[in-house]
Amino acid sequence: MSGKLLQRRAERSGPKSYEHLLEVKDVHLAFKGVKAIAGVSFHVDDGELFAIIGPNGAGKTSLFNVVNQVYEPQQGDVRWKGESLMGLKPNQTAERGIARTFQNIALFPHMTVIENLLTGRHVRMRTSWLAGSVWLGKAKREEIENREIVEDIIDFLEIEQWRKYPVGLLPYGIQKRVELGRALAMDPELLMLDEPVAGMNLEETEDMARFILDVQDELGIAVLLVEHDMGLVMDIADRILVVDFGKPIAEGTPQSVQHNPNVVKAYLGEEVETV
Amino acid sequence: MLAVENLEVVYNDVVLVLRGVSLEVPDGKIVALLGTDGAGKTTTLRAITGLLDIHEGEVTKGEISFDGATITEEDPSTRVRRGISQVMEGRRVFVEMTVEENLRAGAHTNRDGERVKEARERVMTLFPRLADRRQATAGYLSGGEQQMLAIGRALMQDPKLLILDEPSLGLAPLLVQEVRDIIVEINQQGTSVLLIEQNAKMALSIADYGYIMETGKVVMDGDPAKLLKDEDVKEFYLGLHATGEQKSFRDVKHYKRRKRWLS
Amino acid sequence: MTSGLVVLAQATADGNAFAQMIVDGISFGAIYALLAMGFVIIFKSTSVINFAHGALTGLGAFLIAAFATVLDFPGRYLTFLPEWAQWTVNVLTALVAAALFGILLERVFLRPMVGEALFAVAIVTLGVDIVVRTITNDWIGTQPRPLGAPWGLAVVDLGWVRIAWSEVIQILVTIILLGAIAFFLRSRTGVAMRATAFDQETARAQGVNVGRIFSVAWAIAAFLAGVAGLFYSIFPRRATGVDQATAFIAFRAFPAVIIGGLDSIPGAVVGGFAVGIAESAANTYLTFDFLGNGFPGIVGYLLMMVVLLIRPYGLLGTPEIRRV
Amino acid sequence: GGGEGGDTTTTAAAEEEATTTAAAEEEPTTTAAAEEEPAAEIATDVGVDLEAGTITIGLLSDLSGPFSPLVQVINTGHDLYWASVNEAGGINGLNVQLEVRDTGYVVDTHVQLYEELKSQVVAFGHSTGSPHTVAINSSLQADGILAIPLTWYSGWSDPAINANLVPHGVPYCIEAMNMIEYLTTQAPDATTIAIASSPGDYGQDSNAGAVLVAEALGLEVVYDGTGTIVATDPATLAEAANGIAGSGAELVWVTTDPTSFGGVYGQALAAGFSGALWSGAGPSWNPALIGPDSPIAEPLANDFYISQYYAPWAADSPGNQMVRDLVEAAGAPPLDYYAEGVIEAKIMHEALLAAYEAGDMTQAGVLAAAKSLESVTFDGLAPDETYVGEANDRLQRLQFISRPDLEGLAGGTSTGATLIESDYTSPTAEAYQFDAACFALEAG
Amino acid sequence: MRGRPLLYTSYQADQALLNTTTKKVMLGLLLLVVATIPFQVIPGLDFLGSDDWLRLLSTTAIFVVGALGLNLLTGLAGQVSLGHAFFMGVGAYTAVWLGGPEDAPLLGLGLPIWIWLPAAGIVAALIGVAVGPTAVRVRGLYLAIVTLGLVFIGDYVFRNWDSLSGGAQVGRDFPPLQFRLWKEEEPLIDFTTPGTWFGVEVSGLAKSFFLLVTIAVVFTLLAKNLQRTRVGRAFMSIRDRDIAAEIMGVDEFGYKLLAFGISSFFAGISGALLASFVVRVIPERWDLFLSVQFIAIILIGGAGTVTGAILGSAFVVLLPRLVGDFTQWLQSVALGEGFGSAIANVFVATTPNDFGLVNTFAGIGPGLSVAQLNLVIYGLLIIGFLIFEPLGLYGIWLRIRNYWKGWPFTY
Ligand SMILES: Nc1ncnc2c1ncn2[C@@H]1O[C@H](COP(=O)(O)OP(=O)(O)OP(=O)(O)O)[C@@H](O)[C@H]1O
Ligand SMILES: Nc1ncnc2c1ncn2[C@@H]1O[C@H](COP(=O)(O)OP(=O)(O)OP(=O)(O)O)[C@@H](O)[C@H]1O
Ligand SMILES: [Mg+2]
Ligand SMILES: [Mg+2]
Repeated sequence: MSGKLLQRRAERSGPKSYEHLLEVKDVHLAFKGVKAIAGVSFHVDDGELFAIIGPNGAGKTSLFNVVNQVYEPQQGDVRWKGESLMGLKPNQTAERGIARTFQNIALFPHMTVIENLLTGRHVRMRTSWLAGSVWLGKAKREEIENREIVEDIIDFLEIEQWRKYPVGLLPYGIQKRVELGRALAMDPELLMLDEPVAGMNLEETEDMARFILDVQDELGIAVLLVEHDMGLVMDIADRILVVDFGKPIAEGTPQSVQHNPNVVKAYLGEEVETV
Repeated sequence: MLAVENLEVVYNDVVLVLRGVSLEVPDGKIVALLGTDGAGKTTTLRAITGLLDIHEGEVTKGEISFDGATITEEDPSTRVRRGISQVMEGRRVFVEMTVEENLRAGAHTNRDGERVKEARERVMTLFPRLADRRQATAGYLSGGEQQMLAIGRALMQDPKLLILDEPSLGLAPLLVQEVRDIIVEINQQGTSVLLIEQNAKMALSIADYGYIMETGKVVMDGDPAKLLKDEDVKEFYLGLHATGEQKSFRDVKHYKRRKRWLS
Repeated sequence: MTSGLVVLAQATADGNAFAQMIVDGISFGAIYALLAMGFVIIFKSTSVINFAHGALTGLGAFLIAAFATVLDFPGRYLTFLPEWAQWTVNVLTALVAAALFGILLERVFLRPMVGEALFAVAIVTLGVDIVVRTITNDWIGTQPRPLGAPWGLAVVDLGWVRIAWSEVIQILVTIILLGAIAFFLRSRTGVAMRATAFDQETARAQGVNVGRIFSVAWAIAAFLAGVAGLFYSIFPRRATGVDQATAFIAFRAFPAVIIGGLDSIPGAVVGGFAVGIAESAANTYLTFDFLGNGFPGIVGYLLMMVVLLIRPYGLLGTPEIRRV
Repeated sequence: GGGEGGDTTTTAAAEEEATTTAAAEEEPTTTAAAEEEPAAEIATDVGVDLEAGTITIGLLSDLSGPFSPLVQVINTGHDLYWASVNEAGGINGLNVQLEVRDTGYVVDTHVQLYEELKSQVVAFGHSTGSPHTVAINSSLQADGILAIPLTWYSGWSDPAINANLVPHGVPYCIEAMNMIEYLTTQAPDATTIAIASSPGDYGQDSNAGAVLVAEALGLEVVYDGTGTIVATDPATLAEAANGIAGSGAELVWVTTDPTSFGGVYGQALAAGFSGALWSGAGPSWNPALIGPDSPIAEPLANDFYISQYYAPWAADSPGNQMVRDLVEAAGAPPLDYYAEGVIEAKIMHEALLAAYEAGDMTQAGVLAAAKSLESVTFDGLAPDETYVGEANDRLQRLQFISRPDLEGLAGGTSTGATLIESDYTSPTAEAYQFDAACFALEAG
Repeated sequence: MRGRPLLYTSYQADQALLNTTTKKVMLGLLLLVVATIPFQVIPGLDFLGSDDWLRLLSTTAIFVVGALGLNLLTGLAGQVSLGHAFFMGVGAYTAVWLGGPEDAPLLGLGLPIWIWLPAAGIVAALIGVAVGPTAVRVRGLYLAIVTLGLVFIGDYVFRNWDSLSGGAQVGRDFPPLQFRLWKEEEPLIDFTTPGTWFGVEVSGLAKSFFLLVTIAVVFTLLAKNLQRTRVGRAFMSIRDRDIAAEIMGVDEFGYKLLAFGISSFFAGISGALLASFVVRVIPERWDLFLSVQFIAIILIGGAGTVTGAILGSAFVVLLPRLVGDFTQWLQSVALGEGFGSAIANVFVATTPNDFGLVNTFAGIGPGLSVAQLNLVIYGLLIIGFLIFEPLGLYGIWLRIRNYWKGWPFTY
């Protein structure tokens, strides 16, 4: 992985003035009577790979949406480096350094791969509409600088050949990868991945696992992962939170969670006997 | 019951995606169709159900027959009426309709009020979570709940042949097991099943027969026992070391990929 | 005592004006409601805004004029029926013809657009509007064509309020059609229609014959447009009948559609009556000079803006699903 | 020689002569015919081809816009008239051809099409609409081309505006004076009047006349809906009808299009308004209003007085006979508006003849010829007109007035109008002195 | 290097506007052709220099400005607006208020073009931003109809505000395309009257043509730059998936407002130019049909592309003329003699009772009149385009280009 993105890691590794990178405190969220989240708390530290698992409809995606401030919880607080995110708009959470991928791919289908990634750079760019429309020196310089960063990401994800294709035309697996790239382009400190390997075959899952581990190890970006592929989660997560019906039922290392009877009952089921 | 013979499909008049696929779903059996990403599994499904045209695709060769009748050129609604029902890839619930209305839409070809009622009861017992959320707008359901709805909707037709395209996508492990049990149960009630899956472990554990597709061709077929013994299947679909134990994803960073399918 | 009487007299006088205003508004509103229902039917089954609805209105009215007064078909062979019944049969025949025309338009111009971007389809309907309106205008010719409604100038005068018979019938017909369509939409076909609008491919996967759904939608819409055209073109609205400007009425129904919610049949009716009454009220009470000419004409649009500020999907419309 | 144009014109104002001559000299002439031909004497530039034997005239007509129902018929009048002229040998052997363009009643399109035709035609035999004609007026003057406008706007009397135009017929505001004063002779006790109209020079000019005559006769204007009626907007018809019905007026003057008129009348009737005398500017009337299936036929036949600038279809005059012959020969349906087309064509015909006579069939020559026509007769189809002299003298004030004719229309013997007064002028209209337009189109 | 036209050595080269030699050459040639049009020197294209074609091309240039604006809003940001005509009207009336004659009874301040033209854009943009918050709340087709409401409300205001618009169906004259420093009598440059430029005789129409084309080129550059930079991508991301865009850091509300503002600016300029070029305009000019024409331009040209906006404008402005020419020709063939006439006669009725699809009479009798046929063909072409080439003219252009790229190996 090359230059520009690594630089940022160095910048990030200075002394810290906060306790946790992200802290979710006793969040409650309900929609017209449906309790999606009922008192969840957890925290993610710098460079950590934290996973949230739980049955369908347990409120995992909703938690992501709360962190992004797409949903406004009725109760509770979300703190980013010690500062509350409550009341911000989603785009402001992005500016703070929270990036995300989506359960159902949410790329910009009519834009090319490069354009999608450059849109990820949006928060890190300054060009105003006036400067942009006349393509003045600074605007032009900024465009080209950011294009270089985007090319780095393209290299990293090995999607060179798709660069100029509208992403809507790409195969599912590649789209998932581009989505990861777009999130990386935001130069985040926390990367939230919502089921990054759903619908992927083993080979693609392996690729994706490698990318996630690289992101964590080499770029030092903290990862918040939601995934139903237990093989993957148990192998790569540092800590795991299990939720059911919006409530936390277990938290701890993969081993401890895996053998928790509540988790087995609500989520894992008795091991699938491999023939 | 269903026989696909030597099927060729072309998208946009240029992209040849299926190159002579043949497969068969015998009456009352579960058949698994496995394959890598982009192998053409969904395309095969579309050819069987007649939904290629929306994707600018076309069957250029081959024949599909169902219950002895050739259906290659038939309108999709006629095929549904014949008893072919499908769970489409990627959930595809009607997001602005309620769970209940989605199920009613699924029962479109089922004009027998009593049977519709029975079918609904069955779906509700299979997926209690849906029963709770009957009046909820489908678009607001969680990913997994939508997947349940998609399966439930397909069951509303009371089909003779049920085709499922990645039904386990996005489902929690426990639910994957449940869906597996449901498929077995439906099958025991007399419905033939064609199961398209990425989750080979799950699919092969219940199938009577399996096909493996790569880049538009069937590269291997046989009963599960035979497939499970194959080295390539073990490595690429089950993620097992040659020794038989599960690989760790932590290792992939240093893991070198082997050339596949020498055949 | 006397002053009390004067006040009372004034109140009744004003009360009469108010009642008349409401009656006029409902009568106008019924036309908007009929048009709005047509829009909604097409929108509900194809997600398309049909800009050709005006043309269908003009065409429907023309067909009625042709069947009911020029050809007198099939009434002329039904001499055993009283005259009003003959006329009614003629009109129904014309409406069926209009519905067939709707199906034809859908098959020829819209079917090929299945699966294309909705706005592209909307523009296709604009093209259809130009074509159909021009041809209809050619058929209508340079003179207005009367529709020969049997109620003539008959007016129900209750003393405190007056209403033409044709308006009474129009309101009844609107209510009956509302009921019929609301019932229809609950049916199997109704559910299939909505499914088709949201996702044609998936609807087909459920065995829905999408083409048939489109045909039915366009047939119903053309039928409703014809009914609206009928009541718009007879006494007292435009007593002389259908002419080349008749088609423009459809633009007056847009606010009604939006106020009610693009996908709601009851909404269309509520919106239609709301716009009708608002216009009528503006006609009666907002007669200030500074408002200039034609203010009642935009009251519907102003009302629409206000409603949208409060409810961006209209009073009864379904909000778009926004979720990631 | 191209400069002769002015010399042979019979009478023309001195300055006009000067300008035309100058204009004609500027125009390059392309006469290349052989010396021995008599036609060699004739100067031509655009739109007259002596070798091919054709004269081309442009019509800028609204054939798809709001006035198309009217203008389509007028255009057919042109068609039929010129076909018969050509049959009879044309203009001294030259065939007249029409280049028709549809303006759709859009000013830009009008201007655009003017540009397209100006290099093909010798003159414009028709130009629909006032703002539209104003928009091409400066170009007409710059290019030295004649146009016959289809508008009866009183402002055309202004010589500064009409230098290149031949306005004809009774201006809207004079018409209103004529008709309203006539109505008061039918209802001598009337003291109140309600007026309503479409916007634009048409409705505004007409209502300006109505207000003037009401003042002169001591009538009270109890409702003024000037500019209210917009054909495509049903709410405006209700607005006008409510206003009229609510005012309880004894006389009603409505200037709009026929269907809108039917709507206003019908809604007023439904509101219980009856007993008043109604009339409206010429284009408000259409026989379909009293057609066999029109529910308002009976009451309207009682209440309405028809105003026309020309004699109705069935009138007994050689001019009307000619129109009837032309239309019947072509198998077209009987309608009144052909007359307007024939009248416009006839003016052009006279102008072309005069230009030929003068040996100058350039665009400027035809303009000069038209502007020097002292007397054009329409054989009873319309009153004779002159296009020279002071505005107040040459302005047309003679009106045709008819009553609805239910039997005639049903029996096919008339277009629903029985002429009761021809060449009528009311005292107020007679006395009215033009200083400017009744209604100013724009002073800016 | 030379043999590989698609190889770029720097991102700068890749991102340049004219990133291939072909593009550069083509554009140079095109500009050259445009510059010589009024002088009628290129054989075969000389007809373009006639007054009526110059008018058509100038009108096209004006439409291009407006279409680029709508393309930003609808094509890029995905907000379908039927209110473009309204903003054009606002621009036009701003222009006439500022630039109209001072001493006339109608409103006018007599200011020069360098004030009224930018002001036309700015005022339209301000109004665009002012109605934006309502518009931004609603989505999809609801928005289309809200903006349609703007057209009707605008129409009402324009019609009734006599002192500004001149009144319904009456209208007023607009300030001409003349450049003054301030209010002096003699304009410094008059784009409406003939004169000599650099020793060459230039007609008034040619001058306005040059002015309008230059303005169109400038706005094309602005639009193109906007589209390929940060703001353009933000617009597209909102169009493609609004919530995701927000989570990526794009302020949806702000950028939608911005899109409305910029688009209205373009519309205002276009409206002012159109009114000024036509000279006299009635308030009914800014009607729904105009808005619809612009939507048609965007879709027929190819939504979201600058090239599409230009091609679409040309199509919509020139089509009526071409169709008109076609029907004229058909008519003349039918009236003539010989084999062609026999065929044409099937379609054309020459007397009121003759059979024919078209009727050379103005609409009396069976068959369509020529004007009506024009309209029908116009409508059918719009439909046909969208059915057979959903990507619009831009799609056709792409196809042609790709064909030549592969030439001579086309398959
Ligand atoms: N906008 C919304 N409106 C109404 N209900 C909602 C909304 N968003 C989520 N819900 C409900 O909240 C619950 C939690 O949903 P969520 O998407 O967070 O589940 P999840 O844990 O991500 O499940 P899965 O693993 O299936 O994706 C579900 O029952 C869902 O239907
Ligand atoms: N509409 C289309 N137009 C062109 N090519 C298509 C289209 N749909 C699919 N393809 C191509 O056809 C091939 C097979 O696709 P298909 O969706 O059938 O694969 P699949 O086996 O179902 O893959 P997955 O596991 O990702 O679902 C892919 O290469 C894909 O890119
Ligand atoms: Mg989820
Ligand atoms: Mg698939």
